[in-house]
Amino acid sequence: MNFGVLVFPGSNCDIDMFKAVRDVLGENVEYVWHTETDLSKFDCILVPGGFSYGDYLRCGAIARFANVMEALQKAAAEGKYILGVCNGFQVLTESHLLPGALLRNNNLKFNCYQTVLTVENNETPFTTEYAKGQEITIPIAHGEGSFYVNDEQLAELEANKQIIFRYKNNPNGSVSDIAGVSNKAGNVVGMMPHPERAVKDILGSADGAAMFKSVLNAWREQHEQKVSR
Amino acid sequence: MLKATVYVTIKESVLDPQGKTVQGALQKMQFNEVSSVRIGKYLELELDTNDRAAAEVRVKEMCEKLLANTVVEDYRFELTVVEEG
Amino acid sequence: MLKATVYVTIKESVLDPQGKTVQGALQKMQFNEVSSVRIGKYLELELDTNDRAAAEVRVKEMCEKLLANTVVEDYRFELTVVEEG
Amino acid sequence: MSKKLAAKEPTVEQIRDQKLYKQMAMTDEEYALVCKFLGRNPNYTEVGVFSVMWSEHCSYKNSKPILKRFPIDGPKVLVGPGEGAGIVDIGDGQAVAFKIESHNHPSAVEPFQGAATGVGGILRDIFSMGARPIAVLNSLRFGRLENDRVKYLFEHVVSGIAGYGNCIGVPTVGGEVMFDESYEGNPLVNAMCVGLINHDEIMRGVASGIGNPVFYVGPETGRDGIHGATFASEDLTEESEAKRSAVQVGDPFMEKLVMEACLELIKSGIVIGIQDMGAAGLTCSSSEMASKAGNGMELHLDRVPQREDGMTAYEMMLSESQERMLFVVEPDKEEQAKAIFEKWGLHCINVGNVTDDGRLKLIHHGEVVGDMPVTALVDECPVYNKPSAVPAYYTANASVDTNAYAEVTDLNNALIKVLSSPTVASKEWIYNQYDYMVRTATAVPPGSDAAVVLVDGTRKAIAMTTDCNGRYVYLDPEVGGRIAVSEAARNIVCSGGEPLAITDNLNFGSPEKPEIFWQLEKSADGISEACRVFGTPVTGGNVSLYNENAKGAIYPTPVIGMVGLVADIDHITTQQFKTAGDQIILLGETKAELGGSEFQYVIHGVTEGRPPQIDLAVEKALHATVLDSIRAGNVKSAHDLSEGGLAVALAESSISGRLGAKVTIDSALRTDIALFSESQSRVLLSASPANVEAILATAKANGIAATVIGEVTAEANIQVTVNGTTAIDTSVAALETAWREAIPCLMQ
Ligand SMILES: Nc1ncnc2c1ncn2[C@@H]1O[C@H](COP(=O)(O)OP(=O)(O)O)[C@@H](O)[C@H]1O
Ligand SMILES: [Mg+2]
Repeated sequence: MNFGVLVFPGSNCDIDMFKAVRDVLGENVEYVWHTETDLSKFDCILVPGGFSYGDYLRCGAIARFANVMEALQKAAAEGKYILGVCNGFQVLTESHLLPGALLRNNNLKFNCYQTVLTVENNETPFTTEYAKGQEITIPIAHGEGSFYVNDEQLAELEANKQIIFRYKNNPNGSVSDIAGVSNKAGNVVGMMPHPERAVKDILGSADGAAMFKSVLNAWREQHEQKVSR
Repeated sequence: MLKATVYVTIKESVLDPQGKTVQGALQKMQFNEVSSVRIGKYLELELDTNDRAAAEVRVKEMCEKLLANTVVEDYRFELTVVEEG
Repeated sequence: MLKATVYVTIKESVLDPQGKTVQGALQKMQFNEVSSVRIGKYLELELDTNDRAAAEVRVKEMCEKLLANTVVEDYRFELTVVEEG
Repeated sequence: MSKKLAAKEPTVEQIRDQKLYKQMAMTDEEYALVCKFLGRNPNYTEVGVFSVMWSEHCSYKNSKPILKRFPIDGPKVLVGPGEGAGIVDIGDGQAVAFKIESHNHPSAVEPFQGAATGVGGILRDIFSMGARPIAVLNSLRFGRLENDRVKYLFEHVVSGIAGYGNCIGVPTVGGEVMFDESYEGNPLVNAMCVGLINHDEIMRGVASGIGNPVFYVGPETGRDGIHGATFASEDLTEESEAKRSAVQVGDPFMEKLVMEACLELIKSGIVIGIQDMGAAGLTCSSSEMASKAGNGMELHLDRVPQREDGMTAYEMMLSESQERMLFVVEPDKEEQAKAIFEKWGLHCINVGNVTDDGRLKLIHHGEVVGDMPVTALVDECPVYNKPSAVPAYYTANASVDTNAYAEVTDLNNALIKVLSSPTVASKEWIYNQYDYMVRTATAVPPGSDAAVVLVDGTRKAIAMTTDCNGRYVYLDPEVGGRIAVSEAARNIVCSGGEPLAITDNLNFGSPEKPEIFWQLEKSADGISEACRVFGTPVTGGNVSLYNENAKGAIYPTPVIGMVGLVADIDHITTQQFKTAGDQIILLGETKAELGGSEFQYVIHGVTEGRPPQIDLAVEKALHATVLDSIRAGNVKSAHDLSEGGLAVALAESSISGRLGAKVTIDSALRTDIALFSESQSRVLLSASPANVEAILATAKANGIAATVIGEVTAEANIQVTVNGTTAIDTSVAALETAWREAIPCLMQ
């Protein structure tokens, strides 16, 4: 399976994503510079955290216009697996690949610590290795992670099972404790907590590894189907 | 040359923790007359053009595309003429 | 009731990395007419008073003490009357 | 000189006749010396250049005699003092580069930007050596946190450090902070950076190769921080509030681009020399690079990217605009260098070239506006041997008997009070604002003793810490200096690391005062002795003098930044109690030593007497005991005893381990002293019963006192019995609340 990690000027969790794929799956993983226009070789595209373009103006607002984003839109439409974490999540909402917006934390501070999440939907390509309702420990590290949608949109997310993770103790004022969401189709997932930082006990938690295993399995199944046809 | 002054504010419906905090701080400093605070962005853009009509269109486009996130923010702008230095 | 509109801007001589970065982005998006961007803050304060003179003094004090960081920022404000309701 | 400049600036004669050089903190003698070196009177630009190069900050003219005392050699030292950072071998062709830097005065004026640019500066020191920054630490000192200005400074310094470190993606993994009125109005903000590098990639700031082009990369030069260097070397006064030009604004996004581009450039192998533009910007980097190569440099200032119109040569040379670098490559490598920077959206500009005449020549508007011998700028600054005198307070303190204080009997309450003192209380409010996990290598995050960062692709890890108790140093600079190094080393070994080397940041008052200079000398002696005994040489550091406020000098605060090598990740140890039933062992002897202790400050409201004494041989034996026991796999948790002594250490290990402790001690000391004394060379271990004998034997072999004082309990209470009577009996929850809430409460 081929993983691509997008790199914008100011991305800084790109190496973390890279190492997570390397150490957890040992599958092929490459960095993809923001000027790239072709993502066809990748089965899964990871949009990492960091401070793309310094997070100036709004987090993810400027990265959204990088050349690679057109290719990402295309990949999303083709049903490729796409995961955006932290700043990557912000990029995906800014580019409307995911619903909602991420606002300043309600305590107005950057918050960095382990949080407990509840798995709300274990049927996305990134969550099949979890049990529904399972509690997992994944760290957050953000200043603008307060997820916002209005009431109608929230109802819609609920109805379509697009809420993937919820915080057990809401750290930032997110609407309805939402920590991660998906698009309608479910192939695009975004979350503020960092699963790529929770892939080994020595890092404080290994609960994030299952997300990478999930997507590998999802790909294998899809692949075998293709082959068997 | 024209100057565009752009105001970006969080929508009324979205709560603004920063405004609340600043109000709280002002209250603590005995500025009790302050009954509400809203905080927004204030951008000054210098434009190398004198064509107002065109600028109107262009700046609106800049706001829609980049300067404001219309999911949660409102914006308005003014254009003023500036003398060349 | 009065409304104070406060504009906080970065001093001319002081670097505005955010403004520079946004200008670069606008250029990349073909808004080449944008020759400079400066980004500041914009605050709306509702004041439970009708005494303009007093308000002038108080708001100035708020700016100096909290709303602006006068080491690197300038500020100015306007007072306008708002109808109760 | 072009009219434009001449119109703006005082003439050579005005400078001479009106002694204008004094406004740039240059003395008559120094001015005379400059004239001698030039063979004529300097113009405005030249006086500016000399004044910053000859400021304490750049020339160490007052501290050189002190720094000479430090041991700087060791088998593992690859690069010692003098370069951007020290570099120490960690095996396998790898090394760590590390250095500490202060930004005290800028932070006092503009805490957010002052602290932010402090972090930016130390990061540049590390990556300009070719090292990849892997961690940042910060050492902070403020006045009492009840004070509103102190709250403002504290809040914004922390968010400034967070704002820069988080954005650039280097984890802030540790540090320390102390609150004491001594630092009111003159906070200390020291930032340390640690980087990883391969031996064959070590870079130096040399401008060699006559005729080679010199490149400038980074943002445009503005009028920021002009005279920042001299400013940092003056007392903090009301006027400095006015010297707002000294405020520089940091752009961590730009620095991230510059860092990645420079590391890529260096990896490409085409760089001859590279140095960051830190204090005294273009002036310092150009003259130092030339001087290290024994060459000269010619700079064409019209080519320097400028943010504002009509900038003078003086302004360009002295500007401290951030995130700028200067480097030298061979002429035919120019295109390759340009291409690398283009990729990162940056442009490098050829601003001059290396010359053979040993002079720094400045050309602006087609005219030579400055022409100075490089050696004069870099090496010939007069060195001052300041008079030193024993302060009266030191003599007076000899007669203070800290055992004469009325005995404190409500020790539950005393423990709560000490735990809620901001200096001892939980620092979560700070480090939860720092991204301490980015780069996914942080094995021991803030909240234990030394932080530990993994070395990717190996089983090695780097332990790092900053330590200094200014109260001890104030009460006895020599002992305090020894203790600072000892505590740092103790924190390293408690985390499973072997101390390698140190960097130091000497934060002191005005050296013009003999008592202050005495503090400098003595503490340097203490640091040197400890470094010799532990085999941890000084590989670099920073000096910040003139730290004074209305009430006088701050406590002498020589902050020690130490790195250690954890040979195998299995050795990584933390302070948390791990399992109920584990035995608690106290290593070291407890004496009646309350001088300079947190207990004395919080409960008795004074800082007086003599600080705890320390025997460096015993301290070293303690390190061996702890490290041997950890490596033998016998230790579950290790925590060094520092502020608050045994009582606080027990509380910290229990709180963080979510367990309790049942302890019984017999002591000849008064109970309150036994529990809160800050006697040195003590460590609290916990171990499974099966391993206790082995640990005691190791201690015996090293001649270290070791006592089993109790056991870790499942039910979260701390119960301490001294000489048969219950001294402390309280729930861990009560202690935890006091400890965790203290700083947040004050900061609301
Ligand atoms: N300013 C700071 N930034 C980051 N971490 C800090 C800071 N101050 C303290 N810490 C962390 O809090 C923990 C306790 O600090 P401290 O009491 O100074 O430890 P010690 O006494 O063992 O040196 C350590 O892990 C330290 O790194
Ligand atoms: Mg410690």
